[in-house]
Amino acid sequence: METPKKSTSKNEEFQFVNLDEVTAAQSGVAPKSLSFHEKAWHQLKHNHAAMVSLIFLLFIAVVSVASLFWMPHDPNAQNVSLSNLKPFTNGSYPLGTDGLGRDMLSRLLYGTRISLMIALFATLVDILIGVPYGLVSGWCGDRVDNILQRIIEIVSSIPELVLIMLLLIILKPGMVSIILAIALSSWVLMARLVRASAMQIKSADFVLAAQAMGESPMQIAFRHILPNTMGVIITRTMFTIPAAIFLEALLSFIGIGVKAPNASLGTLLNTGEKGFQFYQYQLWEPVLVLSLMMIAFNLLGDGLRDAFDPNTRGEK
Amino acid sequence: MAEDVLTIKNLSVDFKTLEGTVHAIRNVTLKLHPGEVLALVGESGSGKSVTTKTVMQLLPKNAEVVSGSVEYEGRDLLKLPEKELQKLRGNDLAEIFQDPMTALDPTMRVGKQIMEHLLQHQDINKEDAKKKALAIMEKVGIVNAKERFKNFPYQFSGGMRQRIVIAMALICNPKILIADEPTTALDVTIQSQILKLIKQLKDELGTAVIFITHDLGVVAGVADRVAVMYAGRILEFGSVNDIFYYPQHPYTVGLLKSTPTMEMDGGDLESIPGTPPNLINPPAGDPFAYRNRYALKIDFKKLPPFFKVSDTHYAATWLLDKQAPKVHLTDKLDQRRQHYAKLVEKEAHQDD
Amino acid sequence: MTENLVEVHHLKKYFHQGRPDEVHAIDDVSFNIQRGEVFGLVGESGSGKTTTGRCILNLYQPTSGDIIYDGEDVTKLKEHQKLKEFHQKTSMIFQDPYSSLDPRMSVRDIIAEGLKIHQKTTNREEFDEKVAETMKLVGLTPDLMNRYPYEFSGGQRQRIGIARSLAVEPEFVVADEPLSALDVSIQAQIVQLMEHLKEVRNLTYLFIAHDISMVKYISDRIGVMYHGKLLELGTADEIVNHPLHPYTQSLLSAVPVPDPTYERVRKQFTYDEEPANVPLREVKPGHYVALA
Amino acid sequence: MRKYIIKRLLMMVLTLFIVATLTFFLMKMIPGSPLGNTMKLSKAQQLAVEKQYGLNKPVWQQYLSYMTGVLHGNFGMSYQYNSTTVASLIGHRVGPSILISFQALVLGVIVGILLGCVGALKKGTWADATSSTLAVIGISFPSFILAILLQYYLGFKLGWFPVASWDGFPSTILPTIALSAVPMAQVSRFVRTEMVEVLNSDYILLAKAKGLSVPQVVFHHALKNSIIPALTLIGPLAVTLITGSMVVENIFSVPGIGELFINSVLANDYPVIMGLTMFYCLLLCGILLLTDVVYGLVDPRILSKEKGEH
Amino acid sequence: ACGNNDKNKASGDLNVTLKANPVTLDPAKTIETPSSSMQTQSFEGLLKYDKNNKVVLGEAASQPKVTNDGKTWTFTLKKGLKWSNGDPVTAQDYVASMRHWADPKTKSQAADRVADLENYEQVSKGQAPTSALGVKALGKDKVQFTFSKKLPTVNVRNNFASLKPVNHRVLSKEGSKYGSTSDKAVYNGPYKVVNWTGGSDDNWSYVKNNQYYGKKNVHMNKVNVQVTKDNNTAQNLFKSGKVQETSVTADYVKGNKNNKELHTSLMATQYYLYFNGKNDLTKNENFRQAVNYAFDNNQLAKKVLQDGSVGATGWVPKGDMKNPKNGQDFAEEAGHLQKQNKKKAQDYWKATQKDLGKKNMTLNLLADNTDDQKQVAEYLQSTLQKQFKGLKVEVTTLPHAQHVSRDFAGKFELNLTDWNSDVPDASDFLSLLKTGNKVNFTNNTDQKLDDLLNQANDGTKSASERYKLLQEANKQVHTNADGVPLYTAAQAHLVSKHVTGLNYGPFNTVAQYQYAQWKK
Ligand SMILES: Nc1ncnc2c1ncn2[C@@H]1O[C@H](COP(=O)(O)OP(=O)(O)OP(=O)(O)O)[C@@H](O)[C@H]1O
Ligand SMILES: Nc1ncnc2c1ncn2[C@@H]1O[C@H](COP(=O)(O)OP(=O)(O)OP(=O)(O)O)[C@@H](O)[C@H]1O
Ligand SMILES: [Mg+2]
Ligand SMILES: [Mg+2]
Repeated sequence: METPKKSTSKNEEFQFVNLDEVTAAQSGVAPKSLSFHEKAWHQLKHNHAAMVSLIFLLFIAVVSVASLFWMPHDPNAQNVSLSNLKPFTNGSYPLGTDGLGRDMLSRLLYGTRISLMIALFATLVDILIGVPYGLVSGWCGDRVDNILQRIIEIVSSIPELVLIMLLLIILKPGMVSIILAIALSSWVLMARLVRASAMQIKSADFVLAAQAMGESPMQIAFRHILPNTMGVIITRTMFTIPAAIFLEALLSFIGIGVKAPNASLGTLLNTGEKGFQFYQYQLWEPVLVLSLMMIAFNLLGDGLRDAFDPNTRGEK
Repeated sequence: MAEDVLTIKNLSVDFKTLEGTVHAIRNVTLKLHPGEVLALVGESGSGKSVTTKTVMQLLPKNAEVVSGSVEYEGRDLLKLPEKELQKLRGNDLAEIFQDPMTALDPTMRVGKQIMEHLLQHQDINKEDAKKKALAIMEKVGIVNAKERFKNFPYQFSGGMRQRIVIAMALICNPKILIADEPTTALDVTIQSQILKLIKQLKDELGTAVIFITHDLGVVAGVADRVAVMYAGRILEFGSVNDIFYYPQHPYTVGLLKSTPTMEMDGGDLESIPGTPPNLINPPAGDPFAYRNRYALKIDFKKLPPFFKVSDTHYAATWLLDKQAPKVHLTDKLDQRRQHYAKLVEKEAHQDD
Repeated sequence: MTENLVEVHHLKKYFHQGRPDEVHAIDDVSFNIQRGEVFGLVGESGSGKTTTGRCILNLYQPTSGDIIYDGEDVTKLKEHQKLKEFHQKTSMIFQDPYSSLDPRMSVRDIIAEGLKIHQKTTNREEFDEKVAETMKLVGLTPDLMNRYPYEFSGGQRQRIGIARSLAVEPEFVVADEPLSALDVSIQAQIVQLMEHLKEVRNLTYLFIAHDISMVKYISDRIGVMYHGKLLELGTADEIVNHPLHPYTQSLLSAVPVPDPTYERVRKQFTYDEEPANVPLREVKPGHYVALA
Repeated sequence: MRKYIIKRLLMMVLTLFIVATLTFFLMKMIPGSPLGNTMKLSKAQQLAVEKQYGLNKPVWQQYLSYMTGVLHGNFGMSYQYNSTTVASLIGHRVGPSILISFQALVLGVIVGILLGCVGALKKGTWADATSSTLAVIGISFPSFILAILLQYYLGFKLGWFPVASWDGFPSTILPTIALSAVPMAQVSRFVRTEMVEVLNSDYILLAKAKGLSVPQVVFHHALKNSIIPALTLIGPLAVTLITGSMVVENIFSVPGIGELFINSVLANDYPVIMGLTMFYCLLLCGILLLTDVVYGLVDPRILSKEKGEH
Repeated sequence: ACGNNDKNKASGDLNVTLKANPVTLDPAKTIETPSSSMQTQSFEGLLKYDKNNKVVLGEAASQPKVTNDGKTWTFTLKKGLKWSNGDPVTAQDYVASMRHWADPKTKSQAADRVADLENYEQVSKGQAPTSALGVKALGKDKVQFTFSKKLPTVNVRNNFASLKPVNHRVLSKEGSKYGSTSDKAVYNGPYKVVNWTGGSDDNWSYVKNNQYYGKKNVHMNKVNVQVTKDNNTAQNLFKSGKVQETSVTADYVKGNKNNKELHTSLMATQYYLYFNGKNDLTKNENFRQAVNYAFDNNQLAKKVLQDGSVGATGWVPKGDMKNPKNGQDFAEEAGHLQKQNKKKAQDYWKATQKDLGKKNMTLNLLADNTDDQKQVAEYLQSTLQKQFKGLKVEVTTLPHAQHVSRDFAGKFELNLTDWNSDVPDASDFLSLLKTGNKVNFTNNTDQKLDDLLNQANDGTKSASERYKLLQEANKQVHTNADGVPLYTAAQAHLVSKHVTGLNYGPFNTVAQYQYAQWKK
């Protein structure tokens, strides 16, 4: 057992202290507190996969914006005598040309931009229609839920193709029809997912606590239920993006997607598929761009989800 | 005395958080004798649960054992491979978790959750497992056990859930039972049943128990020895009588004083002012110094060592140093002791 | 002084009504809580204490019965504004410190939530100040303000819950086992705080607990529940010193005592009968018991 | 519970009626004749045929006679495949579609769950990223591209599976894989998301404390608690698989309904579209009802929420 | 059956694919290729196509007797003809078939095939009994057809090659179900159809018909058909030796220029660009001329389509009609009427701009939404925009049915569309622009063209007179420039190098397996 060593100061050390004097200096330095966003960002920074994805997506975004101002060729300029050039065979067409002799690189750039815009829009629709719809349905429950769910059943039962055919006669090809088609169909799953999640969350005591504090149902929905469904929302968004891109491909295929001769990733995939056995690069190029983008979106999504989940923060 | 069943030596555990490293427990040394109940009491947030989770090797991912060892049957649990640990957990080492509300799988019938435990560790068929499970449910005081067997956790009140959790821990007759506030959610009658159950387990099977609680009444009833924790450290340990009748550390005294009793009248209750230190930057000296009315200067600078009070009783406070001024901390407690002594006598008379 | 703030008349709450797993959580319970008093509710776990508290605060729709708060029937409050006013005057401390805190909100937001709803203040500094103040009241250092519930121990969480319900300055608080996860020194602190607030703000409490020594210490009157029924009701002293119902007696005899020697000899009664189905009857002024 | 189901079934009839009505009128708004040879037929010939089909009557009369037919269980005759009833047309083709969709769903769900579990257990590591990537590759290009790649490489180049045919189990393998990509990806993502949360809960800790091994903890406890969002998806996914497998069916020569559907839409074959729509709607409502019931089985708390507590 | 080791298959069953599901075995109801492919194998008419797609005698024992006015045709049947169930083939079967065809209850959409028979009009409206139709059985083996007007001989002969009989007993027994499955019909052609259960069936076979009079010349005993809708799949099946005959699309042709197994053949299908006569811009004569001179059809066919199609030199496609005197091709004799001339195009464009007083204009181009049509449309769009500064072309692509409905409604400006002819007669193509023709979507009237065509088809002209008039009409079409002929479409098939005898003609575009043979 130890005994104090400095015998000189002994007596003084063993004197009572007036507590009021020391409490001011209590527990030394207060550790710094980080805000929610700082923490989330910190967490994200340590997720390598997510960071690589983020950088890649930023790169794609920058390139897309840059392509507004400069592209190697006019993506629609045809040069039928140089059609179906393989990649890396002609210096001025690094990624080759398509069946009408258009520059694949420029078309990819253009198509990526268009598809990203579509994806962005679809996400907006999901968030502006699907999320509130699901929230209301799951949170209000009972009769409201019943009615809203029946509406969803009806909406999702009417075949997408019939609706698209209708759009076809009402609308001209272009963004408007794509947007409408997406608005008509894409939010339904999001709504159901959010509803299910909301139903689960509302049984937690903190919802009751909020009620006890006199929060209105609306406030509870947006302050408590919504943030706790974030994981589901982020995850679903990762699917909305490719779904929208493919829906556009279908629309283009039927004739109301992007205006000919403009490209989107969807139309590039469509044409690529047709000649797949002979001009494989025409399929692989858009597939590669899309896959990389999707993978990046998903890894980033995972990272975000984890970063915004307070229960798991601090780990790693 | 026989060899200790569990020896925790110099255990320190940190949590990595974004704000810094939380030094949740520091240099904790504890021994668990066979067949004893060791009560762990102390400030909430003082690291009691962390200590037990370290023993079970169920720390969250951001935890890091900085130093120390946990020896069980000659093996260091901290170094055991996961497979071996799985064999020990639930069978040799059982834990009753602190929060009964969330400790049960909401989607599984409680009966099945209890049975699962048995089936995992014992070579037993389902029928027998069910019988055993029902028996233990009745034992922990669940009426209508047969019907309740099929219920889901959400259909139980907090107290009932807690009993289920306890049933699960007891069902395999563990060698060491860690009970983290097992009766917090229970009413006193059930609580006393549970305590009896634990005592019975200890007496019949020689199970050693680490019992965490805030209720000093419970401690008095169930414990053989007591360790007092504060801010990640053990401040004092000794037999129940040592702690209740001769507390040495001002914190222990404070705890005892703030325990209400039925005999008290309004205004009698004392409390310890202030808040415990932040464990990211724990103070260098006695962590309790800032709230200690009898704090010495040295308390702020130097960690007090354990001073021996008796063979069984040690306390880490500079007040026990020979040079320290003598203080008497326990006036009120003495009164209380005398009061109960009378009652004890009365009981004894009645028994005659 | 004898004005009733809360009157509970023949309250019943059945869960899963009409289904095979119907539960009679509360079965015909009546009592009053006077303004400015602390009404303790003790009883077996699962006896319906929490459910009673939640019914009073209009969090559960009772199966039948009336609950009159300050002259108004709570069960009939439908209008949002009225409800909001009601909830502003009342608040609840939840039994379960884990699931009653939104995991995605920082402690600051949790405590400030009520303030925001009732627009006690609008500016952020004031909020923070108020939050910090409340945190100190319950023994939490304000520098924990930006942390999230999962980063706290059970006792700390419970204190956050208490801080949340006190921050809104209610006039009636249902405290559902507010102390169960706290260590004694903090229990004492909190109880003193509650008493202090009662004095200063003329607060009324429904104090639910199973630790009778603490209930006795803080309460003016105590009700004893068992299997969804109120078995005995009286002043704290009466209940503790002259319990009439065998269940109450057994409850009292089971209270552990912080003295190892006495603990070893303490006698206990057990009670495991189904109580007779009789209404409360006044045996002494203010002391009611359900005994035939 | 039974009352609830009966109520839902009644609602289903109503939904079916509304969907049928809406679809009928929407389809009538699409221009173009259901006759396939309008270029070559003279006006008189065309009118004669239309009269025979009752297409010259006002739309509401067509609607009424169609609906009366449906009430009598008669879904009419196809225009494209004249002299074939809609019922037999669908009846013939629904089997293969259901078979491959079901297989795809089972495969997708199982693999998805496994990938999701790996992701959640190894959160933030490269194992997680790899499982994400694997799951996502499946949805990075439309199923038709996956299908032709599978066919080209596994069927044609390597000769492991039939290129395209419809006899026996081997011929269902490639379409099954192609179709399983979407459910696999979705299920794996949602399982991961949810499981990350579940793995942090106390009952998982307790399960570990019981001495359960990691797989036991995951499959007995964590999974059931993480599956709710995935369940929500599985219903609608199953339905879209059955009817939306058109392109994949085409590529692998599966005699299913997906392809029938698109042809009918393109050819304005109203009775077939109507028949398929109602079949689809029935399937969807049925599966949604089923998922709602399964919700209750998986998570008993949800069913108990229906009344009283709020 | 797995693996591709049967790549070198040179015996046994023949395996083939079909692009879509056939709909019926009832010829009267047949309007699409898959059904007619099935019927080509299993039925035979009075005349038929031989191996080289020439019209020759089928069930007719000898060439028909035609009356002087050309309206009445009398055929005598071969002796001993039998249906696959053993019933004799009689004149009554032909009569029954024609009546069934014209009967409004049949709801035939292929009624144009019998529309020239006497009294068809009344019969089809239900105003006269089917017995009033201009077809009669003169005894058991003689059948007489009476047309309402004189028709060019080639047209009639061609038509007879596709008019099939029905077994009148089976027809009356099955009623409207006749031909809905392979069991609900009997066959008089080289093959019987077996195991075809109707429109939803993807696999069936043709089995040699032992009652067929010419069974000795049928080499393949069995032909198995698999419906294969996807082009890539069809190619993979063929390349792995699973099938010996399949049709493929443009991409395959592009990618396999030197493949010996690839057979391309022109069809009697010509693609045009129509101008809408009701639109300010497209009714402008200068603009039409400008567009007429803008395209290099050869480049379009050889560089863009690359599928064996041939750039159109004039309104009437190559291989359609022959000069009755010397057998010369109509299109070749007409010369290169459709030629690119950028300079002229430029001048006309400037004139257009002046006419309309505008520099900038937009134009909508309507097309089918198939892959090749889209590609053509984009090529046209790009060409027009490149050549005509200030012109903006928008492309609208629609599914075929919707496209057609817009055609009829006149809702288009520029229209990319095609015409496919059943008869080797230039008049069929030239009449596209005749006033009052239902498919003259331009809505323009050209009196001179109408007169020339009326003269040619009034039934009094000799074959060579008529030929001359049609050549003149052809020139008139070009001076008027109401439409721009673009290309003659080709079809492509892959046929195993072990199989011979399969040829595809412009009017008979499906394979005739009765001529197929394994190469020895
Ligand atoms: N996952 C974690 N991350 C960061 N800090 C943690 C974590 N878990 C616990 N802590 C900290 O470790 C300290 C000890 O916690 P522990 O749960 O052991 O307290 P306790 O003594 O059991 O308290 P109580 O009686 O309230 O349960 C506390 O200060 C707590 O804030
Ligand atoms: N949401 C619910 N659904 C079904 N039964 C419930 C529900 N909530 C409570 N119960 C049941 O109602 C009865 C009373 O529960 P309550 O929570 O009010 O008890 P309590 O007195 O608060 O118990 P404790 O002291 O354990 O918290 C119990 O039997 C419980 O199982
Ligand atoms: Mg703890
Ligand atoms: Mg309770």
